[in-house]
Amino acid sequence: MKRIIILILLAIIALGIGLSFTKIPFAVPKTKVGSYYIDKGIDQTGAVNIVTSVVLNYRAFDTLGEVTILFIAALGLGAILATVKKKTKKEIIPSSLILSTGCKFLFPFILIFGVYMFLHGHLTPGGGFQGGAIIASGFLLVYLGCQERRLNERALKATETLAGLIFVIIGFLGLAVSGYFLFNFLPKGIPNTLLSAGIIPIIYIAIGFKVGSELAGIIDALIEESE
Amino acid sequence: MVNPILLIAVPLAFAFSIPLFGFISKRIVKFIPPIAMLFNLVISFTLIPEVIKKPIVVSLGGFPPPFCINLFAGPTGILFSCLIALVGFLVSIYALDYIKEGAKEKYHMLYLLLLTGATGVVLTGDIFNLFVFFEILCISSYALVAYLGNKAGVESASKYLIQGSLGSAFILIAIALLYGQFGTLNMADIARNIHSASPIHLFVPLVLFITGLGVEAAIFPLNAWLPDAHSSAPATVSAILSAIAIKIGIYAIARVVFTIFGASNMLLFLVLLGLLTLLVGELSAFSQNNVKRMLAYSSIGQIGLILFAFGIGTNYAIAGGLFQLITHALSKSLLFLATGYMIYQAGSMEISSLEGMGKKMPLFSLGFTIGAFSLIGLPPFIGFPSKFLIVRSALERQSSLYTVFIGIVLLGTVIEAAYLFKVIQALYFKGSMEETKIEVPISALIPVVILILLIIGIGVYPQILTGILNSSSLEFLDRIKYIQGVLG
Amino acid sequence: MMIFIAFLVFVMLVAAIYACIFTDLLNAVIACCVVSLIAAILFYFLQAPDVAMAEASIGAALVTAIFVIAIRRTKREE
Amino acid sequence: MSFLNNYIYYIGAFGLVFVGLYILLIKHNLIKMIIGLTIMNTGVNLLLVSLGYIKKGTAPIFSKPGLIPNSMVDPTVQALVLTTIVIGVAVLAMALSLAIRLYQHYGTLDMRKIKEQRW
Repeated sequence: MKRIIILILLAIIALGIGLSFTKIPFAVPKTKVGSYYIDKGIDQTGAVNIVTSVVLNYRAFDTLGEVTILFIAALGLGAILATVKKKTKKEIIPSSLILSTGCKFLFPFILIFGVYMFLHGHLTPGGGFQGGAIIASGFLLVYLGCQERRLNERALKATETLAGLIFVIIGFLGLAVSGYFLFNFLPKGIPNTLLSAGIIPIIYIAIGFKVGSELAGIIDALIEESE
Repeated sequence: MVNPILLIAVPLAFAFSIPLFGFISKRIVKFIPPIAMLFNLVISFTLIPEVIKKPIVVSLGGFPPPFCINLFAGPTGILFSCLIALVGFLVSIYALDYIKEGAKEKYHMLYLLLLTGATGVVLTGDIFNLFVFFEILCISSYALVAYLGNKAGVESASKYLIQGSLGSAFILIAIALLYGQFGTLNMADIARNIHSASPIHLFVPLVLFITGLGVEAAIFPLNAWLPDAHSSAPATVSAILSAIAIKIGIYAIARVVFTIFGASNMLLFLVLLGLLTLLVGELSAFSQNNVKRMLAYSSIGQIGLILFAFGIGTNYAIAGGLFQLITHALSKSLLFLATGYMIYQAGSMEISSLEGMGKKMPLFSLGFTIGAFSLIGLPPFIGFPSKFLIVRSALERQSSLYTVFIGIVLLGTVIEAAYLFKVIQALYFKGSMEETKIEVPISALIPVVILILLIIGIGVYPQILTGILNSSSLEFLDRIKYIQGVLG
Repeated sequence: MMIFIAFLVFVMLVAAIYACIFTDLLNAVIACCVVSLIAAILFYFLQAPDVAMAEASIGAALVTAIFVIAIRRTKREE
Repeated sequence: MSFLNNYIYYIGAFGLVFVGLYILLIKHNLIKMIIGLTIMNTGVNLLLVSLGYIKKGTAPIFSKPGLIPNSMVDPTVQALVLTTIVIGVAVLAMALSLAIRLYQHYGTLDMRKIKEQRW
């Protein structure tokens, strides 16, 4: 009975949303903001990847908020799980030599790939978030493969704090230089080279470290008690 | 001119740097939120005269407004940010000695980030940015409700989280629909073009917005999370959630309905929703024996009253709604703060266990009494002019329908008086009359005294708020001016 | 091409429905991971490589890992 | 065929949203509800990205010369979706930590059995 009521409810919502979607045809250009970004993006920001220039220049304030949300999630997760009392410490069964060596061997390569990802965020697809996630998955691999390895919590905390502060401080520098928060005050350089696009690579590096350390911290907090 | 971005960026920088301060000394961490909020309070107060003359529009990143995120610091935004900073400052002073257990450092960070998110919502001029800051507010409130990791907190936080994230998904679909139709995310730009679309295509996004934002504002069918969450959290968290978090939901609904959609034909719907919320909240509060749950349900009732005032839709009524919002923020935070140490002392939240507190904790009992009187709307407290303004503006509509509505509002007030007097009676006239005063830290007394003085002061001299309230309600009603202010 | 995309969408919806049907939570999480992966492929076809990468690395990999850890610490059956 | 051409992505996106919503409304297990939330979020993301698509469009990256700006898809929605994906994973991590604590307290994740607090 409940199932039928819910299905009817869903059908009504579907009808409503579908009705309003008749106004929005697929695959037709319908935006003025987007075309402005594409036309002016390279001149105004110096980044070839327009998505990056939108994320970190036109709508950088959103990104600041987003980074804050991830920060809050890591904090809240730590607070919620922190009060769990450590029970008897179970014996860790060491994984086989091949597995742990393989993980240790792969880890630096994953790290380098992640760093490449956020260094080249303004040139190729990818960026701080993707790179940070890749770094975090490298840490996950080490956790699964070599179970005795643990992250240094203090270092993790310092990394995410400093990275967050760098983002805000760059914003304040923009405010001081030109009167606009998060203004791209550095020279734009030649498009399509590594050292271009002003503040974008710097912020993406900060975001990469922050996202990587936060996601790794989340996994660390979740995995801690499970052994 | 002070840049309004400082109201968001400086607390954010403080919040990010709290772990660094923690490395230096664990004891200074708790002083960061009061400092940040004091900074916000000072900046907001200096901005008030400027924004009444002309709203300040700040674009971020140095591009012209529709193409970048802009802040719109109008009278409403600054009024709200003043309120947030004031209540946040007082509650954080109370928290200095009150927060003893759990992850203290994380509590202070989450607390500061919640207030930052709230300030961001009221100042931003971009619909997606509003969503992002709304998420900051919501996620930090989920974390704060559960941060002790106790049974009740975790349970209510998980219910709150499921309902809240469902609401955010609805908001996101609504934003997608608006972006698909208008190709822009700037609120002023959407507002300018909104009448080029047919009503049928606008109805669905509006309903999705009201549903999604209504979860956080605890409008009637969506308020299941509120009594659990507000009653199981520590007193400071309950105070801030009741005083600030649900008000931000109301603000966002008003902003969407009035400024973006200009939906004057939806207002009767808001009125009915408000009255329903009022009745449900007050009636449920009446049947409570747990004092914090009673105050939480009373918050639902007050939200209904504010929504009713906004729904009337005249200049006076919106000013009355905003005034009632200030009343509720001050009175409810006073009530929660006053009960905080009483519950701590009594060891239980039942009303019967608070008997005789009038002698043991005279100042907190006085605070509870004044907060209750003000919430009911007795002169000379702040609740009287605000409720009077709402009732007068409803009478000015001169329709028999609204006379019935006023009857319902007054009925709600009577119920409210009944259950609040029940607690006051327990405080003063029941229980043993032994004269053993219980020592409370001075940091808890200061905010209670300041709130009492504010409630009486504004109640005696309400004209102090007239200017800002009038221009705030005009900001909601005068869409053209808003659009011109942003886009030129 | 269109047929292929329609097939992908079909598989994605079936996986989503299976995520609802499975009573073993681990299976449901794997179905959820399949949804995310196919969504990442669809993002690629929609010319959004940035989003595809984020969805694949965050939505498919990390989310699944977090889910599996959480299920390991709670109960596997629904 | 043209129907498929025009609406296939919308169908996929809405299908995900409604399956997720259905799971959220009908299931009582907290982790199952969180799975529903994740599927719903994926659906909304797909919806947002498909809003910005242009027929025969290219990705908005000027990686090689000779790309025409007019045929590029909308970068704004892609930026928004990057944000919402990260928000989604944040909410998810928080929800799962709550689920773990809830299981430690009650020994079950069935939301019907977890109702200590009532009226």
